[in-house]
Amino acid sequence: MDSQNTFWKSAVKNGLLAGAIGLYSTLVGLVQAFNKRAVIEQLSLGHITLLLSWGVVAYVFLNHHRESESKGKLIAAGALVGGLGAFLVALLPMTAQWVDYHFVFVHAGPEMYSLLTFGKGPWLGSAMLVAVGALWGILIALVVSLPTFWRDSVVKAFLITITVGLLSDLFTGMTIGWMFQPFLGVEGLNILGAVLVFGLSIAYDYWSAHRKPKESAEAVATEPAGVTKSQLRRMVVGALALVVVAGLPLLLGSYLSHVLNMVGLYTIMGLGLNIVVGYAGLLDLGYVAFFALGAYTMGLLTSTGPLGIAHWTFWEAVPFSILVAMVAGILLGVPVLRMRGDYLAIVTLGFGEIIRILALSNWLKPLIGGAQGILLIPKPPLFGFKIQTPIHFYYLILVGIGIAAFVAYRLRESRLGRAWMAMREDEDVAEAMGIDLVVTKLTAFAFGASFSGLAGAIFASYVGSIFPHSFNLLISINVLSLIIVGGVGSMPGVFVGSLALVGLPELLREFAEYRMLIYGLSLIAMMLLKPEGFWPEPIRKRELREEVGD
Amino acid sequence: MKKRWFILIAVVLLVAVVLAACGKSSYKCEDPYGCVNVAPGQPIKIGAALVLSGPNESLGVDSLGGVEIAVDDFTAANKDWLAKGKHSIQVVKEDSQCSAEGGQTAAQKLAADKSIVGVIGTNCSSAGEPASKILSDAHIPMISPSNTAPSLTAPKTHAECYLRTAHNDKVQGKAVAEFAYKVLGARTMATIHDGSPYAEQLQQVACDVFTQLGGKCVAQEAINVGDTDMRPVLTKIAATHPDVLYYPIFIQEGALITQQAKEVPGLEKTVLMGSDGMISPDFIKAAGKAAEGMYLSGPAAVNNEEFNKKYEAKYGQEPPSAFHLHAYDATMMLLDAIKKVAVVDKDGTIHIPRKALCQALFSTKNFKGLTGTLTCNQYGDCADPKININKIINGKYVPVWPKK
Amino acid sequence: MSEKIKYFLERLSWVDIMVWLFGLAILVIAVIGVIGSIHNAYYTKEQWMDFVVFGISQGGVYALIALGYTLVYGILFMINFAHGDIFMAGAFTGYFLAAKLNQYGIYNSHPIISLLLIMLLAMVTSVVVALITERVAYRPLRKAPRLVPLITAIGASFTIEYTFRGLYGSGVEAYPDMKIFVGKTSVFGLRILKVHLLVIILSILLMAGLYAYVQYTKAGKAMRAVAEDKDVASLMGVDVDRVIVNTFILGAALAGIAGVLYALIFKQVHFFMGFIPGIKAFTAAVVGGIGNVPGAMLGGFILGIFEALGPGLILEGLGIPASYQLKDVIAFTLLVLVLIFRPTGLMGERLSEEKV
Amino acid sequence: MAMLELKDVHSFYGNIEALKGISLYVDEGEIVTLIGANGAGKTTTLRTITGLIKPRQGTVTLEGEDLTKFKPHEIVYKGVSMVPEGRGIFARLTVAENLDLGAYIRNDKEGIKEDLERVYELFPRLKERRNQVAGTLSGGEQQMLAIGRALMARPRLLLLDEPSMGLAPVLVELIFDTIVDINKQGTTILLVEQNALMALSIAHRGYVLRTGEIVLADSAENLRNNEMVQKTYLGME
Repeated sequence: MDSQNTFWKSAVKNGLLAGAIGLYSTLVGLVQAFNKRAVIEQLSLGHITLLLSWGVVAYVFLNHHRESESKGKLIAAGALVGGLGAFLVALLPMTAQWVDYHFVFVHAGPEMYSLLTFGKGPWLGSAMLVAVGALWGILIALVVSLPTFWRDSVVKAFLITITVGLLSDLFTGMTIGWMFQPFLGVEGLNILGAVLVFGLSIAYDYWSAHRKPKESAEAVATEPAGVTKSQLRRMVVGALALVVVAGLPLLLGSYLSHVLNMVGLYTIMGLGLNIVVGYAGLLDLGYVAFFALGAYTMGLLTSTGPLGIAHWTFWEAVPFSILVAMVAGILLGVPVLRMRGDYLAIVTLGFGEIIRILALSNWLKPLIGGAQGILLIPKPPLFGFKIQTPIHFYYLILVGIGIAAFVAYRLRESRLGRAWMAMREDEDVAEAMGIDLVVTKLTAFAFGASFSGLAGAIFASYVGSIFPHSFNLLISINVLSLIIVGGVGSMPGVFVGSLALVGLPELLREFAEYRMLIYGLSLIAMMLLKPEGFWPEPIRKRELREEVGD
Repeated sequence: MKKRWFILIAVVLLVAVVLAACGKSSYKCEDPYGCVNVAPGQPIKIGAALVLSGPNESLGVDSLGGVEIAVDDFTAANKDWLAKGKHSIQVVKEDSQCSAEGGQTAAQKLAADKSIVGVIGTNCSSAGEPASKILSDAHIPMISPSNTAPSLTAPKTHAECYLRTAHNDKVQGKAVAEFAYKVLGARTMATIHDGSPYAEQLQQVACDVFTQLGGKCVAQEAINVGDTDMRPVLTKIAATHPDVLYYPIFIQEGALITQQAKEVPGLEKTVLMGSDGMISPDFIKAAGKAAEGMYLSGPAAVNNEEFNKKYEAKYGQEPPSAFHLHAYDATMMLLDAIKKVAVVDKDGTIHIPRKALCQALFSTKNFKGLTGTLTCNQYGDCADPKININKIINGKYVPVWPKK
Repeated sequence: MSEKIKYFLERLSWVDIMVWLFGLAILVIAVIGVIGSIHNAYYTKEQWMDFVVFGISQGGVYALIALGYTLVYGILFMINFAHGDIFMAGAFTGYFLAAKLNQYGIYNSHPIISLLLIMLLAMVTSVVVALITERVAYRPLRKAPRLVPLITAIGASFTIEYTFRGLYGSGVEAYPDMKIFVGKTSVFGLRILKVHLLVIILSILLMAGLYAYVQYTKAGKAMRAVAEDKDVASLMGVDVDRVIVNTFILGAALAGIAGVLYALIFKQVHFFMGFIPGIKAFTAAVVGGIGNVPGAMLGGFILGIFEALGPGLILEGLGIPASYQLKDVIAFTLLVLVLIFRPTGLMGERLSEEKV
Repeated sequence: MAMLELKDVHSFYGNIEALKGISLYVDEGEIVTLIGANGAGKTTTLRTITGLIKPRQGTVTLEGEDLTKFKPHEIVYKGVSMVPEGRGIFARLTVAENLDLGAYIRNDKEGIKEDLERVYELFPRLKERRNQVAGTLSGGEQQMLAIGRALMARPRLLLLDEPSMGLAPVLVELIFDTIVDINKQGTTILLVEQNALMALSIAHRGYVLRTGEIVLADSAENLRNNEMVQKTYLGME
């Protein structure tokens, strides 16, 4: 009896939680704003947001009690959680005639109320909303009580369908966009497309679940010959990957190539900051300073406008961009030699801001343009050909990443790299071991800065004009976040992190006002789910597991 | 198992090809830049590349309201034209931020969508620089409601199909200087800008013209966006006893300067002037009584009560910044031009030739907009050249110059 | 005595010399600037005093926010990046009550009660936001490496900002004027705005109260014990989670009050208002020695005064135009300078160094 | 019923199994000592009892009540106090504040005052330095403070982790005398020591730990005479 009571009590609690999340997304305006965006024809993202906010809570709760409670009770509890969640949201339109929510909450207005009540007035509409919530809860209970394989597969397929629907407008921009056309509605997927994606996802799950035993048996049977086979397979996969990487922009078209370029530039910066933070353990929040210096050096040396001082080409100016950033890295490194941890963080943050403000200042305006920035920065020439479109730049940036990754890899494996890591673990011990902390720190700053300078130089030439506003704190924060999300110290992690933190927000660009909200929430979610990062360094991973698992 | 997989893909591809082959129409596009064909039931898509996140987002939210309300108004006024092919007008929002790379990304994304007919944006000139080039390369016209940097419409540097309904800083700065010198009889002027290209340029032009007229710019100061305590900088300016203090910045910092100027000794006799960045009910609210008697330059009917009502009804708040009317006009201009050049098929398909659209926009003449009468020149400046100076009297913007 | 000097010289490495030379160079430039400014005699003595008063009142707000940073840092060794936004949450929410009170005329007929009510609402809001943040974004990661909560804190900062943007809109809202605080008054012959006086007095009182709480009450002692060693503190029977939550509550409540004070001085609130004061307050906390309560107060006031006084006093003497644009450069240079000569801040103890 | 009883306790540091099934008991009024080399799991045992580490398997009971479901600070309320290894005093707090914190769980002002006097009596040095920051005390004084602080909770069971570590022999004797005193006043004591000779000289019973397992359990007297113990832990050849 006691456990019965706690079950229902916690069902009510979860219902309230579902309602709170639903209310939150409604009042913040997500539901209303997303309502304009269809994911699957007729089904707007607004609906989905509301359903998801109840559904996630209901799913987690029901799944927790899946083994211990009967199916009937699960269904009843699902209806309770969903219905209660919906009821809380429905309170809004029901009480709106007496309470002026709009005085405080901008989105609370007739439009929202009618949206929530399907335009059927506060009472009937609210009842309908509660019914929808309850039905949805029952549906989730049914899914939860499916056999494990089907439950996971259905949930996965559902999420994949929504994601594909969400990103469907990207397909139209691709070079091969016409292929997808029949499955797309005016916005989002059409019914055919949705069913197809859902079905394909389940089919794939089914296929891969039933393939596994066969394959492992095969592997055991052909052990001796399998070595060469797997080697061959690896080579084929490698070659394929190369072809895909080289051909990607042609396939994706200019916008997605542009997104990849931004990811690429952040990858270069991430590889650099990884040296400072990941290898040497120096927390740097002002990394944007070197990016700015690289870009401004490029701008000043190559611009054909009035501020240009040398009218060089991109190729002549790149080494100088890197050099300037490197020297700045050393200069800014000197005063912070004695600082540690968070003191270092705030001081470097200050350096970043100082550089930005100086770039903006009236004082230096005659030299570097002040608020008006530097315009008319030419694109890089290449044997009479001009690197111009995002697709061209893709290859330039790819080369940049290649060089940066190579240098970063060699550095990590070098004596210097080991000195950095020793310093990261314990400065005092490292010093006692005979490591010259000054040289070690300054080289870390210098190398880290030079990567950023390279990225800045390419950026200036790519965008064609630079303004001080481009070099704000957010870039430093973003680069730092991406190396941590990827896994501190891990080189593939940098790329994964850039994809997650630069690529995804780009794809969310159409959510405009809510982009940063989603970004913030996913930053928290990613860290909660994977505190060690998405692609951690093997050693780190073990350490972290231990610390967290304690 | 694998075979089944291939069959599935093959079927999908086949369906795709068949479906793609359908729906050819009889219209033959002869425009050198190609046409946008809007099939029946499909919406006419226009892009809105505005700053929708970050510290400057109120600018973008404000303009977006102008765009969407214009679309509503246009749709209501052109029901029949749209009804034939069951068309609607869809606004594709992109966040162009207030930076060059943001403008570039938004423009790339819009340019990649071949069904986009035209773009309203960007807000910040820094975003406008790359965006105007990219969109023009894609033959998509772009009309900005709030880019004011002269370089965007300068003979050598303008993009092919870029226009704007905002005032070129050169026009507005000159008007401010002339008003201050000739009407107010000021001989010394101090300026403050907030580091935005807009304000920096505007105060520079005003100072230059004021000096040419025979006055003297006694101080050119600057603050940062987000600053709150303006008293130190005002104290410094007070030491020069300027006749006029001109700060063409935005609501937040502008309101702070207005209020705190009253508290700093030495500025009692100084006339305060601003520009359209501060023409907004929010500014009056934020600056309160201190704003009384202040002069603000801007286009003719910059504070449109009727529009504000529509905005409030649609978004639950008043327009948060000052360029919604420019955005409204830009959108109306674009939609009008679209309607002008579009060819409607028998089945209701709308064909919009791109080059013709661009030309139609550049030939806009005496367009009656909310910001005045718009006529575009060959470089894309469309704003009504008449700048009004408004005085704040009893919390209202009252035009005082030029006298009618 | 000579022993000491000898020991000192032995310890002195060329790194220190290099770093100090760097600091000295900045100092020399600053001194040249000061001499230049004084030589110019651009400002009157009264104006100089005005600068100081402006700085102190701004510094008072910084200090109140900085206390929240310092408290949380002292206990979790974590930079609570979202603290500036917690400050915003209180101030922004308080606005609605202020507007309602003003609408019914209570605002000016019972100003003190109104102010208390607004502050109460602001505190409650800030505290609720801080508690949710702690529960969702920080507590599950208490044992994760330090960079991880830093990132969730950044995420929380964005989330709070844009949540309130969604709830309350993106416009600027203006606190109504409270008539009794309009205008100037004179204290010890100094002319000072009444609002400034209120802010200065209130912030000093609050800080003194906080200091007494941390120093002399049982809960305060428990807080300090947790700051030093969580395990041992729990062996004394201290509920560590409870203390951490209390710390967040305390810091957030102060931030809420700071938000209302800020709104009283500057009148306007909007969703992005917490970002810059947040960073400044963090700087102030570090200048004073992060983790140290009196240090945060000192840091706040010093930073405020330098921002107000610095551009006129130092940069103008160097002939730099539009000097106020560069006041953040002064703020951060001050930070660097302080940390060069005192790597753990003005009042930071050597002991805390090993923890950093 | 034994006062404290551990049954088949397995505890982990991350993935390293530090205790591999420990069972022991302490009766009321006893001094029991755990001896063993570095890394044998002595400290882990104490941390498991106080709840700082949760065992993955096994039970810890105090007078029949399972302790493993409680948080560390709740266990203190059950009457268990610990003097942690390396003393664990709050270096930035004054001596008096440290002692106050020892009595954190108590609310009887009179009783606290009494106990404070008792601690000052036991360690007059602490009284002299009561307003001094604890970080400035010498090693011996810090150990006194740590013991005094634990006593302020009026524990029924006192856990001591290496009280003699790093102390001069004179001080070690003083500390051990004090431990005996405390025990005589009615506090049960579980003592972890590397200095096996000293520990076995005051304890009633003892356990010998090696790499996470108990290899010997006997009266102190017998352990002192055990050949293996003599060889390994008492340094007698």
